[in-house]
This record gives sequence, structure tokens and C-alpha cells, in this order.
Amino acid sequence: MKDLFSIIMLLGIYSLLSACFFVAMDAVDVAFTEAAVGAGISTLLMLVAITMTGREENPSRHKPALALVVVTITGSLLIYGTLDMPYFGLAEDPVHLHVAPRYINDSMQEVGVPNIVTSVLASYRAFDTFGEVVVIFTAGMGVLALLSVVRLPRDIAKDISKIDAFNKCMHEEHLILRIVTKVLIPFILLFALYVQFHGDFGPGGGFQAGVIFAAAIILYTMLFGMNTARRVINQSLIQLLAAVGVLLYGSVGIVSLLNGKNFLDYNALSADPVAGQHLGILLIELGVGITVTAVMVIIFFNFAGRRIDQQNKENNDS
Amino acid sequence: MLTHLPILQVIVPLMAAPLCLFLTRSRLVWLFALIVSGLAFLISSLLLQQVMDSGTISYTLGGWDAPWGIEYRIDQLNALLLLIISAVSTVVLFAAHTSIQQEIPEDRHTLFYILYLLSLAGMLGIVATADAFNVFVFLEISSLSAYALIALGKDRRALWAAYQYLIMGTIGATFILIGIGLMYQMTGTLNMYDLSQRLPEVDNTRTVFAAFTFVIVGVCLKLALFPLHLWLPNAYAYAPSIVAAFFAATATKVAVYLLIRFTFSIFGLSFSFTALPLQMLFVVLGLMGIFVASFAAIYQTNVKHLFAYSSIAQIGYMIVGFSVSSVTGLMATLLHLFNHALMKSALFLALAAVVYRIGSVQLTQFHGLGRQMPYTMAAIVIGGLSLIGVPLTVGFVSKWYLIMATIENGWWPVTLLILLGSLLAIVYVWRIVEAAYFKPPIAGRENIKEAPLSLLIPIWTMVVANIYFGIDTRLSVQVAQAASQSLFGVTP
Amino acid sequence: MLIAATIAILVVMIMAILRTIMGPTLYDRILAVNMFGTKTVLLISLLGFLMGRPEFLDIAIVYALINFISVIGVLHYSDASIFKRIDQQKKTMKKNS
Amino acid sequence: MDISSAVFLLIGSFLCVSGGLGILRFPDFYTRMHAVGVTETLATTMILIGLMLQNPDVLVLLKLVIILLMTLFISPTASHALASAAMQNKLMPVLDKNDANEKEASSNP
Amino acid sequence: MIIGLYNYWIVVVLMMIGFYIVIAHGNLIKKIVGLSIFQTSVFIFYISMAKVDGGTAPILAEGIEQYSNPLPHVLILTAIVVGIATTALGLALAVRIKEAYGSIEEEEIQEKDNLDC
Repeated sequence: MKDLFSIIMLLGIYSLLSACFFVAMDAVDVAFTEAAVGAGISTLLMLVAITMTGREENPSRHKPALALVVVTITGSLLIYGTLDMPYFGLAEDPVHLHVAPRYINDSMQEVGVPNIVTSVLASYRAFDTFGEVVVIFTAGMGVLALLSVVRLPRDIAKDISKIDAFNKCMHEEHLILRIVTKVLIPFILLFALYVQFHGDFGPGGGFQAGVIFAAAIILYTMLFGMNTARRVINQSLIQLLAAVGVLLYGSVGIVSLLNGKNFLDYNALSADPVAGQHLGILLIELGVGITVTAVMVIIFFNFAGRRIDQQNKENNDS
Repeated sequence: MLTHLPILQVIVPLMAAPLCLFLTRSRLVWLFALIVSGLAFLISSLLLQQVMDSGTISYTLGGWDAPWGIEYRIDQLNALLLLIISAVSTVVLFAAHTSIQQEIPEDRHTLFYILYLLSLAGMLGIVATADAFNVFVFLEISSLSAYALIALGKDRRALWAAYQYLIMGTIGATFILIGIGLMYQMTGTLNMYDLSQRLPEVDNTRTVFAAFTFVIVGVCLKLALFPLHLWLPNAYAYAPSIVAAFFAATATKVAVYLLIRFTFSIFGLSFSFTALPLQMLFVVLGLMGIFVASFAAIYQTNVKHLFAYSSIAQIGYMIVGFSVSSVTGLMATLLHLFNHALMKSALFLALAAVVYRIGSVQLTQFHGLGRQMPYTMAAIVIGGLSLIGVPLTVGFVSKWYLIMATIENGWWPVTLLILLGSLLAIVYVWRIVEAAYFKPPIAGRENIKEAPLSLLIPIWTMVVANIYFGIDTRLSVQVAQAASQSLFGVTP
Repeated sequence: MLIAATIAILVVMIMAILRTIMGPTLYDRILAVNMFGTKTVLLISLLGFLMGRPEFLDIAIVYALINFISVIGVLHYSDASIFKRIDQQKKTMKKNS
Repeated sequence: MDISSAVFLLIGSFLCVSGGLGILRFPDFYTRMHAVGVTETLATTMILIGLMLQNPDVLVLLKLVIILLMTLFISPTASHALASAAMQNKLMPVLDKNDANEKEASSNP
Repeated sequence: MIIGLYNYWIVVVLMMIGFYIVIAHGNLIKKIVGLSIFQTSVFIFYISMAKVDGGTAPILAEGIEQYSNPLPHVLILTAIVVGIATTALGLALAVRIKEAYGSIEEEEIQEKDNLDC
């Protein structure tokens, strides 16, 4: 298949399917994230990218022979490796016997959160999650470094005049889409908040909420235009927000350091350990949510902004 | 606060990176980053001292005990690595402000420092952690920032190099992830120490064998070991000079560290060297790396390319030392790790100075620079001598131990080949010397001045370190020996 | 009965995938993907009941949302954008003013 | 209760399958669109009502209602946007049978 | 054995499809798509090892004895984030490469580079 567009569609389907599989495998949190990220954000990013890079794959010249050899070797090594694997789904696999039982049996007393995934994510292995937030932050900064376009005050003034023109014709076009979106967006935001704060009890948490929040903003941007969105959401402010999320997460850790406990030990936050854990998880999830929202919006805005910039250049040339 | 040093080591640069966004002026951000990096250096020296005095330090994050929570575990090996990384980073950052003025557009400066600090924190995190999955997370932090930093280079080929690096690096990281998954599946744990306890029970299974292979291949991709090195030369050659200096001195070292950690500490010596014909494989690949890369280096016309290929050759030496699998061999590897960081940072910083003055690193542009930029060129010469392994430089010390190790093992042909490889180094270093000192200056470029002091100071810090550690080997040898002995389980 | 419904939906999903692969036009593909998304929402809800833990319907809500957003996104960024007309209108407006 | 739920689920499944057949067998984009657009909303409604009759607790019921409302909101909107996009880009419906065969043959290499 | 392991074999096949796309295809976007498939398959591998027969999602509720293993879920949540970060950065690079070289085919780019040298 040479058309990148359909390839990306199929990738979206693959992602949806794997998310269904995750649900069937009891990994509800993962399915949640995969749906929002794989089928939503990542497909969108790829679509924006191919509008800038062109849709057709050059039909010529693969080097299948070498690749096939490498793939066959790797694949057969993996198959060879699976032969001694503990069978799928048995309760006496080593995976289920060593570390995990403590999470399942004791996390309620130690952390006090019914969703075990959240308690492992945000407390037992909180430092991994900190790393994860930093990865996202890094990606945001990387995309900024690669794609950001310098906007002179002159351009911004021009944009504002464009918005006014845009607003005039807006009511005539796509009335249905715009109205439905306008109705939906508050609900989406509300739902994102629910996911953010309900993560202790059901699937969800800061990351998923952040992605949904960002998705709402992206939807708005697509329907009401980049310039309107830029006026609502200040670029440098959103960059600072990305930093604030990371710092919020980190400062929870610093506070526990200052209270004489180890980094990210939430018991330092309150006299009662479980209350401390609750507070800690709430704060760090908030940090995750803020950073993820901000970075997703940064990434999308920079891709879309680059595209508009390219179009403007083409227009000026012609 | 002293008990919290292991975590502070990583968290200080990590938290400083987002803070940079709040500072507006490029100079201010630079100062801040420099201070942070200096602080990291201070912490790592304190840590090394602590480890040498009182043995391994363990630090549990979040207060959860080891196999359940994430643990930081600092022994002599990591302490040495932490010191190398933070020291190089500090010296390189000192030169950054001057060097990036010409190579990176003004509006990207803050982002440059942020990514630099993130990359630093990522590498420190990989080294400090004792949790296999945490390694993967921090590996990605350092690599993602590395891709972006390399892509900041002026030449458009920087983009292509960064893209290739991204593909190769992600494949490597995914392989490591598969390996970790297989290990986890067999043992149910992710903590390195716990893994090393539980793997022997299952180490005759095919799954563990596959896990080992995947981890090794993944690490070798990051390491740029000979047949997998294709991403490295362009990445170093087209990245901004400062970035090249930082990565040439540290990035591959971290990968070597991972290799040592996985083979020696996690899978254990007896498994690692019996499951695969690893010893044979690595000696052959290492030696081939030395020769192929050295020959390639001889034919380069771009000096950054030349030194990048020389880096691949030096990795070959490290791998040979590693595959000898004796205390001396590993010690040679660790010493070479330390020494190569010193040499390469000096050399690439000197190249940064050349770029600052003449804007190019083509060999033909070097004509006559010996007289026009005497101090910079002298630094390149000393660094080059060190690469060759001339006595009184650090290069000699590590080559000496390497040769000792191979002789100890009775591998005479290998010893000879190592010496031969050093001869090749003479050829490529000579080409630079010839161009810089024995050719007349290019017409119309008579008034090239010496590099500014802000570049010369870091360059010469590294050069002096090259000579100092070549004469006074007590510190480096002592630490390397202690680390190597502890990995082999020998009590001194 | 839940199982029967699940199987029916799986069959329809396969049909949708076939249509996505076959094309022929871009819009057929978008239509098939959109349909696939809706069926995924149903499948997830059914799976929740099948496994006896229906409280995870949040995921289905997210799917419904994401599905909508991606259809809008696809239309927005496909070659034949519905938003082109607006751009053209804007251009003519600029010329006039 | 169980029986009514089963009936609703069955109707829903049937509509789903017929929609699926439609998308596979119909000759051109607009007819396919018609098949999907008509069945989709009703099928979803039926299946969701079937699930509601399974006797879950209040919160689950609420979520099902939300999903139902959202589908009722979203799927017609999406269909509308898709159809109008196709129309604006001058994708013409196939009007007689020979035309359909030709078109399929030409655009399906 | 077949019943016990078939799941992993399918995962291996999926992984290798992704891996093949990455190394065999010259189009930069397609390489990233391949990478994405490769990574998603690794996620599936992790998640399948967490499943316990008869277990349910690891969210505590009354009257449920058997839960699936939560740890791989946590790891994969982190890995998904890493995956999207890599994808975003890779796409950004591809866009810049298109601007600089006017192409996103590996071979054309290398030809242009050779011309430069």
C-alpha cells in the first residue's frame, strides 16, 4: 500500500484493536491510555505531518533481502525464547508470585487507593512516573526546538485582523459541526476532570486526563482556526505550564526530602500515612495532568503552526 | 542531607531543566545551567568519596523497600561513571555560551540548555538506578534530548543524522525493553540485585538466553559497537560542536556501563560468558571495530568525522578489555572509559574553538592554523598523542593495562593487533598535524585570531587533566581497580 | 446473548477493516474507520458486562470522544479538506477589502 | 427483563451486521454511507438499551446513558461532515448500474 | 504447548512485521509507523503476561479474589508515553527533513548528501 493516508488509518485501527485486547486482558488503564494516545493524538500528529511531507510513498527500492534476514533471525530467536516461557494465564507463573502479591494484598492498607495500578504508578514506582513526565516534557521541548516558528508582533497583529474576518464567515459554514462541538467541549472538559480525580477508584489518572483535555483543545483549534486558539491560549504561558507540572511533581518529592524522609515518600506529607499518600497521589497526578495537557498542546500547535507558516510562504511565493 | 546524595545527583539537573524556562536571558540560563552542572559534579565527588570509604550505598525511593519500590544503588562502578559524566558536562558547559552563539539561533538558546540538562540528568539516572525498567525510562530521557540536540546543528545533514539516530536508538531501546520483559517474566522482579539473585535458578532456560541476547544487542546498538555503528559518525559530525563534545565523551560510556552492569551484575559472570560465545564474539568485533574505524578515520576529510570514527575505534578497545573478562581487563576498560572521556572532550572542544573562528572543520581549512591558533592546535596535538597512547598521557595508562590484561590471558595475537591499531591512530593524528603546522595559511585568512579565553580555559582544563592523570594515576587506577574487583567479587 | 452480540460486532469490525483496505476512495476509508470506532465503543461496553465488571464504561466514553475527534481531524487534514472553502472565502474577502 | 434485554441486543446485532453488509456490498460511497448512517445510530441505541436492561447499578446506568447521548450527538454529526466533505470535493454518486461497474473497475486496480 | 504459548507467538509475528517495516522501507513516515507497530506489539506482549485466568482488572472491589498482575500495566503506561514522545519527535524531524531536502525518501536524501560532499 503506497498511500500513507490509508496506512495511517489502518494504524489507527490497529491501535483501537490492541486497546480492545487490553480490555480483554484486564488492563483497563492501559486500554484507556492507548485509546486516547494511539488512536487519538498519535494518529492526528501523523496526519498533520503527512500534510506537510506528502502523501505518496515512493514505490521504488526497498531492500527486502537483508531486512528479511534480520527479521527472521530476530523472530526465530524470540520464538525460541518463548519455548521455555511459563504458559499464558496460569496463576502460578513467576510473574504473579514474586513482587506483585504485595501490591495486590497490601496496597489497600499501605496506600489506601482501590485502583492498584494507580497506587503502584503513583506511590510504589512513583519515580518511574516522574521519569515519564520528564520524557513527555523532553518531547515537548524537542518539538519546540525543531518546529517552533518565530512570530513577530507584526504577524500577530495581522492574525487578529484575520480572526475578525473569520468570525464573520464562521456562522455560515459548518454550523452543525461548530455547534455540536461547542456543546460538547464543556462536557469533554468536565469528563477530563472526572478522569483526573477519579483515577484513584477507577481507570484513569493524570496522564489520561491530560490527553483528553488536550484533545478538547485540539478539537477547538481544528474547528475554530489556529488564530482563535492562539488568542485563547498564550504560547509562552503554556510552555511555563509544562514546566510547572514537572516542578509540582518534583517539589512533592523535595518536600518529603525536607521533612527528613526519602524522595517522594508521601508519608512525610501528613501525620497519618494513608492521608499523606492520598495527598501525595493527588498532587502528583495533578502535576502529570498539567504537563501532559501543556505538552500535547505545544506539540500540536507547533505542528499546525509550522503547516500554516509553510502555506503562507507558498502563497507569498505564488 | 548527605544521605540523600544519590537522589540529589539526578534530581538537581532534572528539576533545574524546567526552571530554565522561567529565566529569560540566554546568559542567565547559561550561568544557571553551569551552576547546576557544577553542583552535580560536587555531589558526584562526594558520592565517590563516600563509596570508597564505606562501600555500596543504597537509597530507596518513596521509602518503599527494594523489589517493590525503585532503588538507587551506588557502588564504585556507578560512582566513577557519575563523576566522569558530571565533570565532562561541567567543563563542556563552561564553553557552551561562547560556542553556541555562532551555531544555534538566538531563540533556541534556552531550549538548548534545557535539553542539555535533561540529557545530563538522563545519563546520571541510567547510571545511578538499580531498577531495570527505570533504566529504560531514563535511557529515553537522555536519548530523546540527544536527538533534539543533534538536530539543532546548522547543516541540514544534522537532521538526517538525528533521524537515523532516532530510529536506531529506538530500536535499541525497544530491544532492551523486550529483554527486560523476558527477564521479568522468568523472575517476577525488576530490581537488579533481586534479578541477580533469582536469575541463576532459571538460567538454563531458553527464555533467559533470549532475554540476554536482546539486552546485549540493544545495548550494542546504543554503544555503536562495530557493525551497529552507522548512526554515530554523522550524528557527531553534524551536531553543534558543544553537543558533539558532550556526547562523544559521555553517551557511549553510559552504554558501556550498561553492558558491564547487565553482564556482570545481573546475569552474572558465569552465565554471561558461557551462554553465548560472547568472549570470542566481542574480541573479534572489538578488533574489527578498531581496524575498520581507524582505516575509515584515515580517509576522512572532515575532522569531526575523523574523531567520530576514532571514537568507534576506542570503543573497540573497551570491548576488547571487557571480553578478556579478568580483573585487569575490566580495569583497563574502566580506565579507558575515564581516559577516553578526557581525551575526546578536549579534542571536540578544540574543534568547537576552530568552528568558532573559521566556521568549518574540513581538513583543508586547517592549513596554517598551527601558527594562527597555537593554543588550540597544541591542545589537539596533545589530545591526539593521548589517543595514540604516548607515555605521560592518559591514553598510555589504559593501553598499558589493556596490554597487560591480554598478555596475562596469553592472547598474544590480540596484543599485537592492539599495538598495530595504535599505529593507525598515529596516521590519522599526523594528518591533522601536517595540515595545521606544515602547510601555509590559506590566502585571505591571515588574520585569524586565537580562540577566546572562554573556550581556551575548558579546553586546557581537559588537556591538563589528560596529562595529570597520565602521570599521577593513583586516583583513577585505585577507583577502577576497586570497581573491577567488586564486580568480580574479589575482596581486596 | 451478550456473546452473540459480541460475535456480531466482531464480524462487523472485520467487514469495516476490509472496506478500509479496499478503499477505493478516501471517504470510504474514513467512513469505515468511523464505523470501526463506533463498533469498538459497543464492543468495550459489551466486554465490560461479559467480564462482570461493567464499571469500566469510562473507556467506552473516551473511545466515543476520540472517535469523533479523529474523524474531524481526518477531514481537516485530508487533502480534500472541508475547510478549504473557508480559506478560499477568507482569501476573497481579503482581496475585496 | 432478561428476555427484553436479549431482544434488544438481538435487534442491535442484526442491525449492526446489516450495516456491515451494506458497507461491504453497496456500490458507491453514498450508498455505503447511507447503510452505515442509518443502521449505526439505531443499532447502538438498541445494544445500549439492551445493556441497560441487564440490571446494573446506578452509576453504570448513568454512564450508559452518557454513551448513548454522545453517540446520538456525534455519529450523525460525523456522517454529516463526511458526506458534505465528499460532496464539496465533487465525488459524484453513481447513478446507474453500468456506471457503477465501470467505476469500481477503474478505481480498484 | 500450543494453547499455552500461541498468544506470544502472535505477538512475535506482530513485532516482526513492525520491525520489518522499520528496516525495509525507505519512507521516513512509514518507518515511524513501523516503529509504532513494533512498540505497540511489545506492549501487547507485556500485557499478556500480566493476565491471570479467571482474574479481573486490578481495581479492588468486594467479592473478587483473583486479580491480574498490576505491575506490567504500570510499566506499559510509562512505555506508551515514551512511545508517543518518540513518535512526536520523529515526525517533527521528518517534517524538518522534508523542508530541508524536499523529500522524505531515504535514498533520495542520501543521494543529495553525496552530492554535497
